[in-house]
This record gives sequence, structure tokens and C-alpha cells, in this order.
Amino acid sequence: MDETSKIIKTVSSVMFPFVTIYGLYVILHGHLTPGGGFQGGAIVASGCALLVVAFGSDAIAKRVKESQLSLLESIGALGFISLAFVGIATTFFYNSLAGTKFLFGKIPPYGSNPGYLSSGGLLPLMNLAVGTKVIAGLFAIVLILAIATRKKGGRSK
Amino acid sequence: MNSIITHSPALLIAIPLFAAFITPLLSRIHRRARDGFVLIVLAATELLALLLAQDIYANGIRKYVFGATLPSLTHPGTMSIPVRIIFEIDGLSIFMVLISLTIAFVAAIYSSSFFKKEDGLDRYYTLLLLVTVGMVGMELTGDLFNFFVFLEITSIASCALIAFWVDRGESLEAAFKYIVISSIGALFVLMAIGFLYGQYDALNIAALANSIQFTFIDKVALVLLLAALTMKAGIAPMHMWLPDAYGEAPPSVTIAVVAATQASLYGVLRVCFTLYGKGLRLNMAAVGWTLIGLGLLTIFIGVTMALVQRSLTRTIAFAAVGEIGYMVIGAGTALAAGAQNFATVALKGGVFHIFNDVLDIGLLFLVAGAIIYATKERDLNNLGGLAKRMKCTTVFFLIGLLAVAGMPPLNGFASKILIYESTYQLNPIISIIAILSSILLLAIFVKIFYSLFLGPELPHLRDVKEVPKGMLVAMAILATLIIIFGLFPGYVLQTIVDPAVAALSNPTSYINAILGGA
Amino acid sequence: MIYNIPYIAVILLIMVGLYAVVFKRNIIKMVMGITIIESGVNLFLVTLGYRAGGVAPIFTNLPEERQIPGQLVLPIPQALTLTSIVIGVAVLALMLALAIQIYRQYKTLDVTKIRRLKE
Amino acid sequence: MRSRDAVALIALVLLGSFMIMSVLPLANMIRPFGEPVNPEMDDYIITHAQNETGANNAVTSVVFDYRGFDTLGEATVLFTAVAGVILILRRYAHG
Amino acid sequence: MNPFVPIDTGSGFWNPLIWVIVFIIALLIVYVIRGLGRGDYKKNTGQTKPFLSGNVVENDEQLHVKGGNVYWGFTEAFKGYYDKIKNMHTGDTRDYVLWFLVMMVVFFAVVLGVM
Repeated sequence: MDETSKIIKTVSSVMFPFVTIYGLYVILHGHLTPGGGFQGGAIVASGCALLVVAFGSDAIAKRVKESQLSLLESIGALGFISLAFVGIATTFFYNSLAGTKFLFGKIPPYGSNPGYLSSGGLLPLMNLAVGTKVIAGLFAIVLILAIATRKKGGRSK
Repeated sequence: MNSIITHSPALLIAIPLFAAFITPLLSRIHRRARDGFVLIVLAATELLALLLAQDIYANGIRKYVFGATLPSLTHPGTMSIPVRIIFEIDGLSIFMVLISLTIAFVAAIYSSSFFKKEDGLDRYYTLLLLVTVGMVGMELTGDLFNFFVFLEITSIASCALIAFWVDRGESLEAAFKYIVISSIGALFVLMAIGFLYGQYDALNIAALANSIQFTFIDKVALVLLLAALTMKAGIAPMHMWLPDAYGEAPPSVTIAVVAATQASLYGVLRVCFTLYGKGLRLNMAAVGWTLIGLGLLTIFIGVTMALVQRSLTRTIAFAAVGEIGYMVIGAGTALAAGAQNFATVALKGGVFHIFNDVLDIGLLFLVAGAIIYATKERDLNNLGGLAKRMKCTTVFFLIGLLAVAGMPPLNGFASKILIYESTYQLNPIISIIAILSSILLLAIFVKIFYSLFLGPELPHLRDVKEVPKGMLVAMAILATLIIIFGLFPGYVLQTIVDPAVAALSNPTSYINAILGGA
Repeated sequence: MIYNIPYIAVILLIMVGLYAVVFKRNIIKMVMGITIIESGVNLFLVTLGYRAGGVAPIFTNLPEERQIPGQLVLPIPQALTLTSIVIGVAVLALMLALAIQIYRQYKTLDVTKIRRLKE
Repeated sequence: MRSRDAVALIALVLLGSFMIMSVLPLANMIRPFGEPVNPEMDDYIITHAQNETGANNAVTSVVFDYRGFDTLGEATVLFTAVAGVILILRRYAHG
Repeated sequence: MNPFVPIDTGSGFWNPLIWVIVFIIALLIVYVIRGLGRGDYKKNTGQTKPFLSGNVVENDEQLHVKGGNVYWGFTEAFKGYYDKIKNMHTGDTRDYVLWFLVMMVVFFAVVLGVM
């Protein structure tokens, strides 16, 4: 596998934290500003794809195992469906946290407002779970496709 | 108990989905534990479906609104149409759900002993559960876009399962054809949903069915939905993906894909009879005649092509294509007959034949899988004289072929005679062609039976042994159901088929259950 | 009439995608065609949801003079489009994985040579 | 394979014309671009999203609350795709 | 609820019970007729072996008609039809999509033309 140049590696490793932080911001403010779990997760996963492109799939595959990614993805999916189960007392997917005095329970005033992070009921938590799931899933897809299409084939069966 | 019934529509999806998410983690612990876990989950879901079925047959349509303050609060007071996603379960939905869950359960039993040392089995069970979730969701949902989402889940999961044997190029080819054709079809379904949404600003099937006026746009949406769903149901001449997919997938996957095909057929029925059901008697006769013609073409092409196949699984797959035509003819006759009294009989035959076809074709595919398992051979020309070595498998195959060829007293005959008699009153030619094709089907399976089981033992098959217990159990379940349905068809009709037909033939009750109007 | 350009563009995108699927021999190009069809359908959904002069239906620091809901675009088509995009990504990933394996088995990407299953 | 291409071209042209035919009435009479007539469901969501879900972003409230079940299905689709890719490329995924 | 209720097909009925009873009676008749046969044939002589016009039969695996050849005559008789139908099944994915589009055009013609 021919190496990429030092410039690419340095710039991408510098870019990666910013991309990740921006993606996490998009995930966490999904209920206030444009974005949400899927969009932010896609941003973070694109940052990971940047690393794959810069350092090559082998170097990344040494650090990150497919099993860890699928574990993370299962955790995200289980978190999402469990959050849907929270409201099962009334109905499946009932937003039982909105309007309470707990975390995220605040109801914002009607119409235009500056936006309160602690609002939205279960929605921010669902954003978080879906974000985790999307990061892990897309990164796993990118990584496995990269490993499978590298020059010296795969592990011979 | 009562609350379980109340929430069962959501649990029917949530339980297998939860299990599918947790299976990859579980299979790191122990693979036997994983198999048992999948079996238990599917059995529990089946039990839940049976409870829900009893409740529905007793109390009529049950609906479940996701995220509302009450499961039955269909739309907020100030609104005339629902806002949230609603599950609406009537007789037809629960009928199809029982089919899908039974087949999924049998497939899980079969695969627990069919696969021994293959890798990737953790993902296999996850995807099997996900196919089940997709089918059940398609059949339960009362929301058009939700239907599209579950359609895609079913397509993607079955495509990945079809390619399970990644070392066979044929499997990959079949999976690629399947995903290409089904994703294009699903996109046209989404296009039709866009048309309907743009016109009525609603996504709920009942609300749309209430407001449909058979305008030009409605007809366009009907065309897109019909084309995509009939293609997904494998109707000629759009059936060509079907023999590839059925023939090259592992047999336990194949029966799941058979059930998924029937779920698409359920979509066709739902669109024709419920979504466009208000003007049913007036407008849909042309569609009915089109369906009849396509059904005859399907039967004829399927049966005649099955005669010239060399591969065992491919022959059964083409026979399955032929069987689909019978259901389509039943539905088409009901549409074309309009208000005449034999329309109900035709619909009964078609709906009943869905269950029978899944059982018969499923049993045949499981037997084919047993033969492949025992002999590593799927070419009819290299097989023969297996009857001495595999006695139980022979018996099961005999039951399956007699049932699929419509021999009395097995279940295939019970549904086919309804279709014959009703179509004869519509137009004798149809029933004559159907009967002749059925006879040809019998000839085909007699040929397979002769060349597989009878005759002298071939030298390279001397050391063939009977297949392990789990596969025999799975086949035995289907065979028992076939015999029961064959011996007590009237009872089965009155118990599960008549509610489904009643649900199809008066769409106003489906609409009123959501919109509340009288 | 000129405002109906988006609808025409939807049909054109779908037709271009179908052309690629029906006429191209390279399966990667067929996959591209499918994604083009899908983007056309997504554009159709978003087009249905647009409201002239409307802004995104987000109340954070919304200009005060906007009346609600008259000057906000419809939210449901955007949600549907989001779902449809994610589904498209999933289908794309699966098709590419299949293409990789098919290439390893058949040593070609020409769809007219990937024809072991016929008749 | 000339005849096939001819058939394909004819089918595409016919389909395209049918589609244009079917989209124009939608665009001219029923739903002109930019002014949807009587979007009852969407207006309800825009007006009630804040009080019912407490989220400022109406799209998020649709995605995760009003049509949250679609989102569960969507997450399931992604999960399915990852599982399928790992299954199809399992020779490389574990290597 | 009586599990043996027959199906009413509008112009007739179907009851498997009657069929089974008739089948059992037919079996009994067959058994009786078989019983009328002679029991005094000579065991393990030529009388119990199949008689293929005098030739001895060795390695009968070769005599087994394989599955592909059972209906050779039928397919030969309908050769024209089968050539057409096999040409229809090109294993080409693009043709599958093309058939879908053609059928969609047909549906358009039917639904918009007739309804």
C-alpha cells in the first residue's frame, strides 16, 4: 500500500478533532438548531473516513477492531429502543420526559425564543443514542469496505 | 394481561427488534445460547400474535397510536386526520402476521441444525430476526410511509441473507439482482407516497382511503404502487429475480424470503381493496382483469419453466412462481367480479392459498435443503435412489408435492377448488388453464420425486445419511400444518380466513376505525 | 409555470437514473444510477414541502415578524427525506459490498458477463 | 442486441412522458411549487411541536416524536446494512 | 364448533372427510382383490424376478432415467415455445429492470386508458 504524503497525514490529524467536536455539537443541539443524531453522526463518521483515507485502512484497522464498532453500534441501538420503551406505560415512543422538572424537561415559551439546552424531553437522549449508532455504523461500513478493497486482497480463507 | 394485549401491536415489533440488536453481543458468549435465545424470542412473539388474534377475532379492529397519550387516541381533537403513526390491525393483517411468524420460527429451528461450522452466524440470526421484523411491520402498519420503511428493511435483510454463501458466485449474483430490482421498486413506492401526500397532506392509509377521489393523480399513484408491489410479489414477467433468489439462498433463508414475497402480495391486496377500496365496485374492474391476465401468465410461465430446470432448488422456485399466480387470480377475480356473489369465494380462495402456498413451498424447500445437506448436490441428474437412505425426508417430500400440486385431501386442493369454481363463473377459460397448469405441476413433481428418491442407488450416494433432528422437526411442523389444513379446511376458513376476507371486502370499517365516522 | 421547474427536474433526474440502470454495463454505474433515482425522489419530497418565502421550522432565534405557521416550511417532508436518505445510504453500502464480492468471484464488473443464472 | 435497446428507449420515453403528464397537474392545480394548499397536518405540528415535545426544532420533533417509529425503522435499516456488509465481507472484516 | 364443516364453494361443496372414507373403502377393495391372487408361486425362482425379455440386468444404475430426461419428449414437442421463453430469461440484471419499466408502462396504459 503506497503511503500518502506527510502533509495529508498532518492536516487530517489536525482536522479530525475539530470535525468530531462539530459533529458532537450538531448531535447535542439537535432539538434546538438544524441537525440531529443522523446528521452529526454522519459528520463524525466522515472525520473517521478522513483518517482512513490519510493513514490507510491497515493502520486504522490495527487501532480499531470491527468487533468494537459493532459493540458500540449495538449499544446505541439498544439505547434508542430502550428510550422508546421508557414511555411504554402510556404508549410506545411516548415522550414521557417533556414537561417534567427533570433534566431536559423544560417546555420553551411558544414562538421565537433563544432556545434552552435543557428542553425537549427524551429527544436529546434519542439524538445521542442515534448519533452513537450512526458513528459506529458508518465508520464500520467505511472501514470494512476500505479493508476489502485494498491492494493485497483480504485474509485468504 | 389486558395491558399486554393493549400494547401487543408495539411489542410484536419491539421484542424481535430488541433481540436483533442484542444478538451480536450474545453470540460472543456462546452460540448455543444464541440459538436458544432466538428460538425463545420467536416463540414468544408467535404466542403474543396468537393472543392478539384471539382478541381481534373477538373485538374487531385494534389500533395503536405511537407516542400519543392514549393508545387509542387516533387524532387530536382539533384535527380531522391523524398526525402520528398508527398501527391498525384487522383480520387480514393478523392473518399475514401469523404466516410470517410461523415461517420465521420454522426457519430458526431449521437453521439451528442446518448450519454447523459456517462463520458469520451471529449476523445471520440478527438478519433473520430483522426480516421477521420487516414482514410483521409491513403487515401491521396503517401508515403508508411506515410501510415503505419496513419494505426496505425486509428487502435489505433478505438480500444480505441471500448472499450468505459468499463463496458461491451464484448467490452473490442473485443477491445483487434482488437488491437492484427491489430498491428501484421501493423508490417508486416512495414516489407514489409523495403523490398521495402532496394531494391530501396525509400519510395514514385510512385517512387517504377516505379522501381518495380517483383523480388523475390518484390513478398515477395507483399505477406506481401496483407496478412496484406486483414486482416485489414476483408476478410475471417481472418474476425473473425470484427463481434466482429462491434457488441460490440457503433453504432456511428461502422460506423467509417466500414469506416476505407474500408480505408484498399483502401490500397489493391492501392497496387494491382498502386504499382504493371506496370506489372498488366501480373503478377497479380494469385492474382486476389486468391482474387475472398477469396471474395466468405467471402460472403458465412458472410451470412450464419449472419443467426444464436441471437444478432442484430452481425447479421448486419456478413452481413457487406458478403458485403465486393462483393468489393473484383469486384477487383479480374478486376485483373484476365486482358485487357478484362469487367474488367473496374467489377472495377466500386467494387469501387461503397464501397460507397454503407458504406451507407447501416452504416444506419443499426445506426438503431440498435436507438433500443438499446430505449429498452436497443440487443437480437433478446426479441424484437418485435416496428413498432407502432418507426415509423421513422422502415422506415429507411426498406430502409437499401432493399438497403443492393440489391433490385432495391436502390443503392445496382446498384453496384451489375455491379459485377454480369462482373463476369458472367469471370465465371458464381461466379455470381451465389454471387446472391444466396444476396437472402439469403434478407431473413436474412426480418427475422430481422419481429422479430423486426412486430408482437404484447411485454409486456416489452410498454413504448418505438421514439429516439431523432439528431439520426433521422443522419439516414435521410444516407437514403437520399441511395435513391439518387439508383435513379441516372448513374449520380453518371459518376461523382465520373469513375475518381476513371480511376485512378486505368492506374498507369502510377500516376507515371508520381511525376516523371515527359512522 | 416557471415555478414548476423542480417537478420537471425530479422527472429528469429519475429518467437519467433509469437510463443509467438500463443501458450501462458496469455494475458500479448501475449503482450510481440507482442513487440518482433516489436523489430525484428525495427532491420530489422536499419540493412538496416548500412554502414560498418560508424558513426552516425552527423557533430558536426565529425573527419575530414571522407569523406561525404561515411562513415556515412544512416539517414532515423533511423528516421523510431524512429517512429516505439514510435508507439510500444503507442500500448503497450493501450494493457496493456485493459488487466487491462479485468482482472477486467473477473477475469482472460487466453485468452482461455476470449471467450464471439464466433460463 | 439492437432490438433490446430500441425497446428500452421506447419504454423510457413513454415512461418519462407519462411521468411529466402526471406531475404537471399536480404542479399546476393541486400543489403548485411554493404554495401547498391546506397543509393541515404540518400546520398542526408546527403550532403544537413546542408544547407537546418541548423541542424548538420542529423537524426533530417530527423525526423523534410524531414519527419516531419511522426513525426506529430507519435506525434498523442502518443496523441491517452494517450487519449485511459485515456478513458479506466477513472474510475481511475479522481478518 | 364442528371441525368437519365442509367448504361451500358457491356451486358445490368439498368435505375431506367423505374423501377419506371413500379412499379407505377403495383401499379395502384393493386389499381384497390382492387377497384373491394365488399364493402358491415358487419362491426364489425366476417367477419372482422381473423378466426383461430374457436379458440379464447388470449395474442398473445405468438404467435409471435421470431427472433431466424424464420429460424430454414434452420439451421436444414444444421446442418453439421453449426457445422463446428461454430467450426471455436472459440472466441480465438490466433486462429485469427493463421488464419492470415495460410493465409499468402497461399499467399506465391500462389504468389511465380504461379507468
